[in-house]
Formats: sequence, structure tokens, C-alpha cells
Amino acid sequence: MKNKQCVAMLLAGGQGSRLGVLTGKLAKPAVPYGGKYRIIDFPLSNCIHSGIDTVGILTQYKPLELNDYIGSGKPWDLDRSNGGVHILAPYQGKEGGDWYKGTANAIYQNLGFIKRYNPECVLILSGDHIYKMDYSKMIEFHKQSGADCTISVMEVPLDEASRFGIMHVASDDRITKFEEKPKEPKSNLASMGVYVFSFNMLEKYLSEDENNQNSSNDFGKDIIPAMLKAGEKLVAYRFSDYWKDVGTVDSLWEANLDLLNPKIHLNLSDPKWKIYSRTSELPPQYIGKTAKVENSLITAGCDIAGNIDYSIIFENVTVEQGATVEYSVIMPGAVIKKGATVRYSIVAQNTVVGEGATVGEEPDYNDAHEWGITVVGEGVKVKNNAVIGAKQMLRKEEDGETV
Amino acid sequence: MKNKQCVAMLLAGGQGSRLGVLTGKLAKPAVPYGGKYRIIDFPLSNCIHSGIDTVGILTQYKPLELNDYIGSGKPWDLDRSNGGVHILAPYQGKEGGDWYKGTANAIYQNLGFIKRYNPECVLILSGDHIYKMDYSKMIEFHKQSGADCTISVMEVPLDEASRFGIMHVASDDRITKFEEKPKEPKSNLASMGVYVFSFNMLEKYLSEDENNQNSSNDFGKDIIPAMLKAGEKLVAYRFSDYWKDVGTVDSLWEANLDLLNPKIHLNLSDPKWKIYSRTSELPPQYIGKTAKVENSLITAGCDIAGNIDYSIIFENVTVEQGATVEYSVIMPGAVIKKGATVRYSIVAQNTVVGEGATVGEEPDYNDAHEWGITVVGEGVKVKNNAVIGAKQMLRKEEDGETV
Amino acid sequence: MIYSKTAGIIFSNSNDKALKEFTANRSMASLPFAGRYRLIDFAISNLVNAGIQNVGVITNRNYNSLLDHLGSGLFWDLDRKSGGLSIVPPFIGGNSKTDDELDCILRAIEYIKRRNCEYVVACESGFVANLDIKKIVEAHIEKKADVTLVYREAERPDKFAGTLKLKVDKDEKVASAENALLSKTGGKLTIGVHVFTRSAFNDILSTALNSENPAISEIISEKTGKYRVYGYEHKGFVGVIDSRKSYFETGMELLDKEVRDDLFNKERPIYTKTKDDMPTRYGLYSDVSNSIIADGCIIDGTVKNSVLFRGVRVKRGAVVENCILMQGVEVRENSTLKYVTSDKNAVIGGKAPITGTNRKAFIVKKNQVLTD
Amino acid sequence: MIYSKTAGIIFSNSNDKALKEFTANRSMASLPFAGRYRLIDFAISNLVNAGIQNVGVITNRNYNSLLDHLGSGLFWDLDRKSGGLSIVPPFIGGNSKTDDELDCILRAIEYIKRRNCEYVVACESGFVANLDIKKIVEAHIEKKADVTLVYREAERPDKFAGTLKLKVDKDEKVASAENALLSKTGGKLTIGVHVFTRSAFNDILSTALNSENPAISEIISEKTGKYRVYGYEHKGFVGVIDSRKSYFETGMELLDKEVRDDLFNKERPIYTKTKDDMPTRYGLYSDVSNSIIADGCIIDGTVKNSVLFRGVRVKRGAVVENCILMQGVEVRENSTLKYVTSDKNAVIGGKAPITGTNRKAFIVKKNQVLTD
Repeated sequence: MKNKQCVAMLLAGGQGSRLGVLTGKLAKPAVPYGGKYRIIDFPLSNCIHSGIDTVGILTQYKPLELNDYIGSGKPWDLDRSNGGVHILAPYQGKEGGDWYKGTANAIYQNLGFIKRYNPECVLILSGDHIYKMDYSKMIEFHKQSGADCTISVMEVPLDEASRFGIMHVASDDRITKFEEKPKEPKSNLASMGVYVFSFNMLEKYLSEDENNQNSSNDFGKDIIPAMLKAGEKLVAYRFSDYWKDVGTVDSLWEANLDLLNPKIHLNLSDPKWKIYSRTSELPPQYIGKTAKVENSLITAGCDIAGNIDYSIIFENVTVEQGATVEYSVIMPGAVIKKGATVRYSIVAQNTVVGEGATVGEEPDYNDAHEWGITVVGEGVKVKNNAVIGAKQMLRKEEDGETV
Repeated sequence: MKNKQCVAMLLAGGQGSRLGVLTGKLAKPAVPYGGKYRIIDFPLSNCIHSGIDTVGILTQYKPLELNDYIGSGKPWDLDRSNGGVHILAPYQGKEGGDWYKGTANAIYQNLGFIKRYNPECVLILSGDHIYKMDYSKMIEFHKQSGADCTISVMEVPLDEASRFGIMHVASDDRITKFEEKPKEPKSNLASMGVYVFSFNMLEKYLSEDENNQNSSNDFGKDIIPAMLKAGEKLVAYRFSDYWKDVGTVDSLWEANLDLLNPKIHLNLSDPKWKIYSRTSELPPQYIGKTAKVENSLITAGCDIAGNIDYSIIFENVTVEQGATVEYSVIMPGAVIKKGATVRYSIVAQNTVVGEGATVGEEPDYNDAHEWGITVVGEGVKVKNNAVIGAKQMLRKEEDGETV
Repeated sequence: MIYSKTAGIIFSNSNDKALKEFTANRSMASLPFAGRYRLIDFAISNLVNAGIQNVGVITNRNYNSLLDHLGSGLFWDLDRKSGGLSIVPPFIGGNSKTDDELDCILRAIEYIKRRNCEYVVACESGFVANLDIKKIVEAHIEKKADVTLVYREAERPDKFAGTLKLKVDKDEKVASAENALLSKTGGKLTIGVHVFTRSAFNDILSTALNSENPAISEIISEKTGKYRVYGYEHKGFVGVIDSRKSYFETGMELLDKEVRDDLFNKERPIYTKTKDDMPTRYGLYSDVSNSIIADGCIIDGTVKNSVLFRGVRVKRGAVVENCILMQGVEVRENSTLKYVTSDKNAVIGGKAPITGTNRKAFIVKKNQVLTD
Repeated sequence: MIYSKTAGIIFSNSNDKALKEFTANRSMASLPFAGRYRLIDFAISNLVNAGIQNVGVITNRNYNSLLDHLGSGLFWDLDRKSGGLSIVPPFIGGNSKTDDELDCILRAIEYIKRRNCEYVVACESGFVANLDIKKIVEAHIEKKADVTLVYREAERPDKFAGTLKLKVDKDEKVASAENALLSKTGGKLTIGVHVFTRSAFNDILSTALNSENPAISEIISEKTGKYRVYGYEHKGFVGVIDSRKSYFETGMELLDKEVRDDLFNKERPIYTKTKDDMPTRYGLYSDVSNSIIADGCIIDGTVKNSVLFRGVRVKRGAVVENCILMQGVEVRENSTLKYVTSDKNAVIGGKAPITGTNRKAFIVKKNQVLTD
């Protein structure tokens, strides 16, 4: 193997339980987004555009569909003779094997993979964020500042800071303190979950962490605090473009609809920074005589005869005459039957919303606490004329029952 | 996914402990063979030549090098948009995950993978046999005979039969009884570890086996006996070409040297049935002025100045002037220094045999019990003038000590 | 298994002349069609969907765009170790049209010589159809035919030189095959997809090589008695692109759901080179009906009864009706286009409406800027 | 990072005429060399080893074998989504040699126009060397050169039309660059690898397009004063294949360990299309010394001071000395070959020895059967 300046390790093993039925059969990074993408398309496309051609993807939860999606890495130009994309599942050695115990342990178990490329630094990424970022600039910053670890951060409103890992920095942006979801945050610099480590430091702290029986083997909870305590140089790298964690149903819905908001700058078709994805062979979409389509994204293979407004429609979706889809995300292969109404909902793959059914409700701002996005899980068949209220989550039963 | 007539599942998860130091860092199917191949090249090449383009490889032990070796499957023409080669490692679902408990359990855990292709039948293969076989003929035989399971068998000398799984058959080759390594064999039909199952039967018996707490979840020990007991139709498919289990050091050595035996028909360069492998970029071999080479296979990148007889020399091997290699297998990157002698040995990757050292001994037929092939493990450095006797197995110590 | 015994040949330049507005710098095979395809995608996909893994594309002139489109054959799963997609470029170019034709036939013979196949499916490039080649080859084998000619029932003959008008008996055996140009009425017309047994292929092509008019169809027509020639009717949709009029009409036929369902049969998908386009973005002012729209478009105007290729932009207030707009065309604000066929990357729009007619679409050339 | 700012161009037909025995049906770039390579492998690998990911190969005549060799660029890791390896085939063939040369230059300009690069490394096809292109481009940037000409110190000029003989100052700035053919003595001779800044590349090639003698070297020679032209000496091995004599001699130089170690530098491997050959099989009667042997050979005779390509068979009792035998050559039982250079797949052998001399190797043509 030829040496690589930087190897990226993408943590894709989480169960994503806050996405509920959407991750029933799928690892979170494989969840569809934006009409034709999967979440993982973003870090992978960022890597290749940043000149990083060696990426390890750490999987352990429901990896089959994700593995197939990644395949040889061709769609992201990551099929390389030297380097390229590698799926790293837990494995057994002479003394048996371990599942990945935490984010840090997952990387620890694959230090052998990283060592083969003898990199100067390692980029740690997550599989659940939507953003476009030139990692090469961050790596350059890491080298220039002589840091042991560089953490990308962005400013968030102080009243939202308690949802994030929060950095305190000195005037030179050197990190002085890290708090995981502080109750009373004193800084508004949130970690984006993107780290650059000098490889020797990463190896040292992962090994120490592994020997610490009390550790939860997590980057945020264990590795970063240990490095700070030992006085290593950790530096914040500021990022100010679009970035969104899509770990919850609401944030996934929001991130989709952000694509329709002209004020939000997330251009997926910039020829210099395209977001690549694996696509299937489908004829172009057909917009029928009775259709009315406004302010929406619609994808190949769709057959639209109904009304679509402010929605993201994935490939192969059928919306029949008289049906209405508003403020919703309709994933591949769904069928919205005649006269049905879908609002403020995420409708997963291969579902059917029966004739005249109503799914989702618009927000009632007097009772915002009770309101929420409705999710129709993969393969669910909603009966004709059924009424499904706000914040419902419909799961397909084993026997294929309809609801 | 388009339907496939047959999906192959290749069991590559075994630890291969009988190969000792040769599988210290490697899964058995990744062990080098024949000057430029790995064992797994044989079943994979057989698959593609038999028209089977969908192969699941079940791994769990030290899979890193094997995964890299397989990659996208390109060298075997198994990089396909629909089908192709897939590495199937154990994974976690909602309720946690399990390592593969046995060969049958490994397939059971991946029934979901098979189902996507909706095949008529499933071909079960092992990753530790050297043979060329047209599986399409066996599958055709399976269909013609209306069997639920077809097991390929070959005749072995009766006095060796106790090393194999032995089939008893009626006159129509229907299997009546199966004995795993019988002490007093009454039949000489040995199972080659190649099975064709009708998919519905495979699914049924794997599911039943999974619910049986007492099962060891093994094809030979559990599934086949259960099917026989239930009166299913199991048929033997006779094979009479070259086939060798390379599960032990001696058999691996023998199988290598078989390539030099003109009486043994195993042509690796038949243009109609080439054995494909992933190769690295190396210049041609150079045979020097002082070299003497007879009855051997030598591969790209070698620099030979010594004497080679009856040996298999892998790529990038250096044999210095005055060194002698006889009846041996020298794996990639090994260096045999001036005046050293290597006989009846397997010398693994990236080893150094020091000047004047002697490794291995010729058989003493009076004491054949004590004699055996010597193995120098990966990375071992044998000191100058050291004398290493027969049947030794040298392992590299963690601190890189020489022996 | 048919797939391993059959090879495919595609003549990529056949009938280039029929549509010279769009084939000045591309072959017929690389003519864009149906929003995201090129004509050759239909021929290759038909072959691949029958399991055929050896496809030779005989190129002649203007094949840069075709090379770029086909690449290594990856998108058709034909980037294979042995076989797969082969581009068969010309030997040193000839001096005349006849030289070129001879060279194509010679290369087709050479290509097949190196394949280990019993049957050859040879395709011209002027048609659009989703053919079940597997069934056609099976019928060829069952009837022990030397040649099987795929045909359609049509009311009018197309304008291709190579089209044959067949008379067949009850068993589909061809009694006569005449140059369809000599006839003014329709009937059973070949579509340029022929199945040959290997020996008949060699025989017929070698005969063509040595005859004054080096056309395969000519030889088949002359020698119908000598070989076992059968017909095979394709009952599904066949689009024949033999003029700019038929290009426009065939494009418009796609607005019919039955035509789309037949052509984009889910069991036999049509493969093409994929690009990384976004989904199509419909703006606040978009008003689209009865149209085929490829991905990557941005539409904020009115689009009716039209076919829009990848990356077309229709600005606010623009009206596009009965148009075929190829990749990357930009329609300016408040302009009106009716019955326009535009080649790639044109910029169109202005105060005066740009209109063709049902019988004669207005043509805009590649990269043309047509504004006022 | 240099790699993203630099594109490579390879002229695959340069100096085809120099070696017409072996380039009647192939380009210079696809000439087999060193047991398993073709000349172009050295140029492409040099570019790829510097991290360059955009390589255009300008083809002209006889490029079928080259197309087959290069495929999608997979073996050089150049089968990329954007960029990677591009074959740039001729537009419609010209009528004269000058037309062809103009067409090549025009296509080189067009290729670079579409790349987003600041530097261009242009390579001719007649040389064999393992160059550190990264260092050469770095030197070019550091010196703020417009053009950097890679040269070697040589005793005699080669016979290539485009070779320049340089005079350089202490800082390697070129004072004069003259057509080396006009000089009978050696010196600092270019090897056909030039680095250009983008603007100089366009300037010089456009000037060539409009001049009577459309040769890039000619323009550089004339305009040395106008541009910042620097030399860069490659001190490692350079083989120049300008005649059948030099082909033979350069092949034999590989028997020198120092030459091999330099050319097959482990840090910068030479990539080529891989085949699935077995290891080479040495029989009971083999006697081999001082020879380069590719995989897939079967040797049961005597081989000395020779280069054997993939799949050569030397039967029992045969003697092969000072020979270069290309892929698939078969040497019959008990025959003797001395100073023979054989093209692919020949069958050689008989009672009488077949011998050339040190100065003039005996040539056997592709597929020739030379037995008695």
C-alpha cells in the first residue's frame, strides 16, 4: 500500500433509534434524503472532493442495504486500486471477537486498517449529518496550527446549545473545555462531530482508552476529555455553512424541506461539488394532465397526476389524480391513491396511502407540544379513508397488516 | 434485484487452525497457493466460469486481508450491477447480533441476502479446496434428478475414507446414509463440501435447525442428517477430477507440489477455465547468471541467483547465489540468503532465511511419524547458519525476534 | 443457455443521413431521445436484457460523443473481463461512402470471428423499442432458421434504405423480402434487428463484401430462397426515427402512458449513462402538464405536451408547448416556444414567440443562442 | 497539490516510422517492451505516480491494439468519474501526414481546454524511463518556467525528428534548443517529455497549428527567447527506441540489475494491463541464465541473455540466446535461435539455426511461421 496523507473513518454503526420506523430495516446512514440521495452520500462526496480517496466505513447495525449501496464505491469515485472505500465490520481474531463498544472502540479495532496507509492524520466522520465541507481546508488548518486534534465547530443559538457537545475556546481558538450537552451552556460553539487527529496521538489515546475499564469508549465522552486533561493541543475549526444533524424525525423532515427554501444555501448540483449517489435505472418522470406541481423536488420514475406543494418526492412515486401532498417527504416507490391527502409527513419506501385517506396534520401553534411530523413506515398500507393524525408513527406488522 | 437461478454462498469464516502460523494473520481462504493464487481463487473462478455471478462470502475470522483481496470482485469478473460478489460479515439487528455459530447458522443469518435474488437453488461452497469444477453441470444434475439436496462426492481409497464425511448411496446414487469421519468406513464416497440445495428446502431446514437448541448448526453434522431422517431426496453427484482439501500444512504443501507432477491434471492456464487472481504490479522475473532452475514454478518480481528444484516460488522472492531451494513452497517477498538451504518447507510471506541457514529435512522413511514439513511463519527472520529441523513451525514473536 | 451462445452487433452509423440536423456531429446511435437516453441505449439494453454479454459497436464517423457515452460499458454491466462491450473503430478511413460501408461489414465479420458464439443479433440504430431478444432468439432456434427478421406492422414504410417489406406464411417463414422503399404502402416492415446463425452471418456478410451494393438487407432480399429466413413480429411499440418529423412525433408518442409502459417495461429496463443530477426543481410559478421531464431541470414557467431532457431550465413566465428540448437548453423569461425541437445547450427566448408547426417543428441547433 | 493542477497528454503515434517492422499495425505507444509492458505504460505510470489524474492519449493511426490495451484505464487507476484516462481519437482522417499532425495538435489543444489545470505534461512515445514527474513539475513551478524540457546526457543523438539539443546555463535555463538531427555529436538531448504552463502550451501549440512545419519542438526551438524555457536532467536510465537496433539494445540493457532497479523503482511502479497467466513453468530440462522472463512461459530448453514475454514456449532441446521473443512465441524442439527479435505469436524452429548478429538482429514478424 502506498502511504496516504489522510485516511477518513466514517462511523456508520449506530442504530439511529430516534428515527424510529425509518431505521427498522436500515442503518441510519442509508436513510433516503433529498429526493435521490442517502445521508451517507454527503460525507462520501465531501471526501472525494477534498482529495481523500481512502475511507473506512464502520458498520455493525443492519448493514446489508448499506453495504450494497456502497458496493465498490464507484458512484463516489472511491473505487481505487490503492485506497478507496472499505466496509469495516466487526470481526474475530484468534481469541474471538467483539462488537464495537463505542465510537472510539470501533476505530481502535481497526487501527490495523489505518496503519497500512501510514497516514499523518485521520479524519473521523459521522454518517448522520447533511453538509458540504472541504475537509482539505480543515486538514491544512490542523497542520498549520500544529494541533494534536482539530474539531470542527459551528456557532449555534445559545438557547439551543444544550442539545450539542459544546466547546470552550481561548482567544486563539484553542479548546479549553468540552461539555457534552450542558444544561446551562456558557459557549455557543457546537461540535459538528468532524475530527482530525494526528495519527500517533489517535493511536496513543485509543490504546489508553481501551485499557480503561471505566470508559464508555466514546470520542466525545472519553477521548476528547482525556486529551484535554493531558494538556494536548486541541483546536476548534470554525465552519459556517449549512450543517444539519438528521438524527431525529423532525430534523430529517426539516433538512429535506430546507432544500426548497431559497434562503438556505445547500446547492446539490454545483458542478464543482456534486453530491454523488447510487441511482437506479428509471425513465424520466411524467407530469400528467391533471397535475399541479409547485415548489417541490421530483425525481425520475415518478408518475404525478395529483397536487404537490412544498414537498420532496423520491423516485418511482405515484401520486394519483385528486391526491394532495404538502409539506411532506415521499420516499421511493410510495403510492398516494386518488383523493388521499398527505401533509407534514414522511412516507417511507413502498408504502400505499389508500384512496381518500388523510395522513398528518398541520401544526397547531397553540398546542405545538403535542404536534409533530407523522411517519408512515416502510411497506405500510394505509387503508382507504383512514385518518392518521399528527405525530403518529406507523410500523408494518410482520403479517403485513394494513392500518 | 433481478432474480437469479442460483446464488453461491462461500463459507470463508473458519479459523483454519490446522494451518498453524500460516493463518496467524489471515483467514484460510486467503492463504497463498500455487505461485500467485489464493485458495479462494478456485471457487470464485469456478463460479464465474459456471455462469454463477452472484456470490456471498461469509467471513468472520481475520477478514481484513481477505476483504481487500476480494474488493469489488473485478479480478474474477464478479463486479456486477446486479449480483456480483458480496462480503457477508456478522451484523447486529434490533436485538443485538450473533457471531456465526456454525456453517449452517452463517447461511441462516444471511437468508435475507439470498432471498433478494429469489433463486431456485443455492450452491454452498468452502474456501479451502483446490479444484476446477463446472457447477452448472452439478446444478443441471440437481434439477434433472429432482433432488432436494445434491452433494458432490468423489471416490477415495477406503483406507483414507475415515478422514472424510462419507456417503452411502443406493444404486441410483440416492444418499441413504451419511457418516462424518467414520472409524470403519463402509463406503469410499467422500463429500467434497459442495452442496446444491433447492432454496425452499434450505430455508426450511435452516430455520428448523436454528430452533433446535442442541444443534451445532453445521451442514455435515446437523442439516444433512436431519434431511435424511425426514426422508428428503438427497443425491450424490460424482466428480473425478483433481480435488484437494488444503486444510493442513502437509496437504497444502502436497497440493502445491502437485502442480509440478505431470501425472496430475490441474491446468491453471486453460484459456477456457483460467484461474483468476488479484495480482500486484511487478516486473518480470530475472534468472541470473549463477542460477540453476529445474522443474519449478516461478513468478513475477523474483530475482533468482541460486538453485531451485521441485519448488513453487511466489512473487518477489529473492534467492541469492549459492542458496538451494528444494521441494519447498516459498511465499511472496521471502529472501533466501547466500548459501542457505531450504528443503521440504513452506516459507511464508516476507521472511528472511539467513546466510548458511538450513531449514527443513528430507523425509526419513524409517521414522516417518516424526518427520514433517517445516513451516517458517510470516515475517520470521531465521538467523545466519541456524539449523531448523523437520516439522518445526516458527512463529514471529511480537517483538520481531529472530530465530 | 442462450446468453453464452449469442453475440450482438450494433451498426452505430446506420442511416445517419436521415436526420442530418442532429447527426452532423454525432452518429445516429448517439442521438438523444426520451429525456435521458441515446438511441443506442435501446439496442444495447435489449441485448443485455436477453443475457447477451458480448456486444460489438461498429463505429464509423463522428463517434466521439458515442465513445464518451459508452465508456467501458459500465452502465450496461458490460465492462467485463472477457467479452463485454467492444468498440470496433474504423481501420484507416476510406475515400467513399462505399468504402465506409465495406469497412463496417468487414469489421463486423472480424468481430464475430473472435467470438465463440452460435448466433448473432445485428442491430441498426434507427429504431426505438423494447424487444424481448431472448424470445426472438429462442424462436430462431426452434424454427432452425438461418435468419430471423424482426418486423412490425406499419401503415407506411419508413425512409431507411435497409428496410425490407416481408411476405410471410403461416409459420412466419419469409416468402419474399423486398426493399420497402420500392413500395408506397405499409405492411410487415423490418426494424433493422436481425438474428443470424453464425454460418449464415458469415455467408451473407461475405457476399455483401463482394457485391456492388454492400448492403446486408440487399443480400437477404436477393437470397431469401437460399436461406431459411423467418419473420418475428414485435407487437409492442416501435418508434422509427427516419426524419426530423418522425423524431418529433416519436418523442411526442411518449406522452401516451401505454407507449411508456411498453418501452420502459420494468422487467427489461433501458440502461443509460447516469449523471449526478439533482431531482427536478419545480418553482413557485411552475405549471407543468402532460410532459416528460428528466432529472436536473429547474422549471418555473409553463410546460405542456413536451419532452424536457436533463438540466433544461424554463425561467419564470416562459411558455413551452409541444417542444422537445435536449440537455441543458435554457428558455429565457417570458418567452414562448411552440413546436420547437432544440439540440443541446441552446439558449432560447425573446419577445417574439418561436413557433414551428405540428408538421414541421422549428429546429434550434446545438449551442445556438436564439434571443433578441 | 500538484496533482490536481496538472494534466498529462501522450502522443501515441510519435515516431511510428522509426521502427516500422513492429509498428505496421500498431502505434509506437503500444510497442511491447520488457517482457510484459507496452511503451505507453511508462509514460502513463510516470504521470499517475506523480498523482496526475487527467491523462489524454492522442491517437491517430493503428490504435486498435492501443484501445484494447488501455481499456477504461482501470489498470492505471484512471477509470475515474471525472477526468481519468481519455482516448482522443482523430476527427475525420486527413489526406496527408501534415493533416494528421495538425489534427493531433488540434486535439491536444481541445483536450486541455476542457481540463481545469495550470500545467501540462506532454509526452512523446519513444522513450522508456521512470521519471519523477512530481519533482520535475515542482522545479518548473519553482523556476516560474513557461516550458521545462526533460533531457538526458547522451553520446549520440537519436533519430527522432523532435529531439532537441540544449544549451543550458548554470540555473538550467535554456540558452538554445536546436534540432538534434542537425548535430552529429551528443550532449543534452530532450527525451520528448515537456512541462508547460497552460498559457505557454496554448500559445506554442497554436503557433504550431499555423506554421508550415507543425511540430511542437520546432516552435520551441524557434521561440526559446520568447519563453522562459528550462531544462531538467533525468539522471536515471533512459531508453530511446528509435530503430530496430536500439529496440534490441535497450531490451538487452534490462539484463543489467542497475537498469532494472532504476526502471522498476518500487516507489514508482510501472503499471500495465494484467493478464491471468500462470507462474512460469521450468521443466526438467530447462537451463536458464541471465534472462528476463515474464509469467506464463513454459521453458524446457536453454535460454541465455534473453528477454521472454508472456506465454513464450521454449521446447526441449531448443537453444535461445540473445533473443527478444514477444508474447506467445513458440520455439520448436531442438532449434537454435541467436540474436533474434520476434513479434507476437510466431512459431520458430527447424534444423538450421536462425541467427542474426549483435549489430542486426534477425526479425520475425507477427504470427509468422518459420519452420522447415
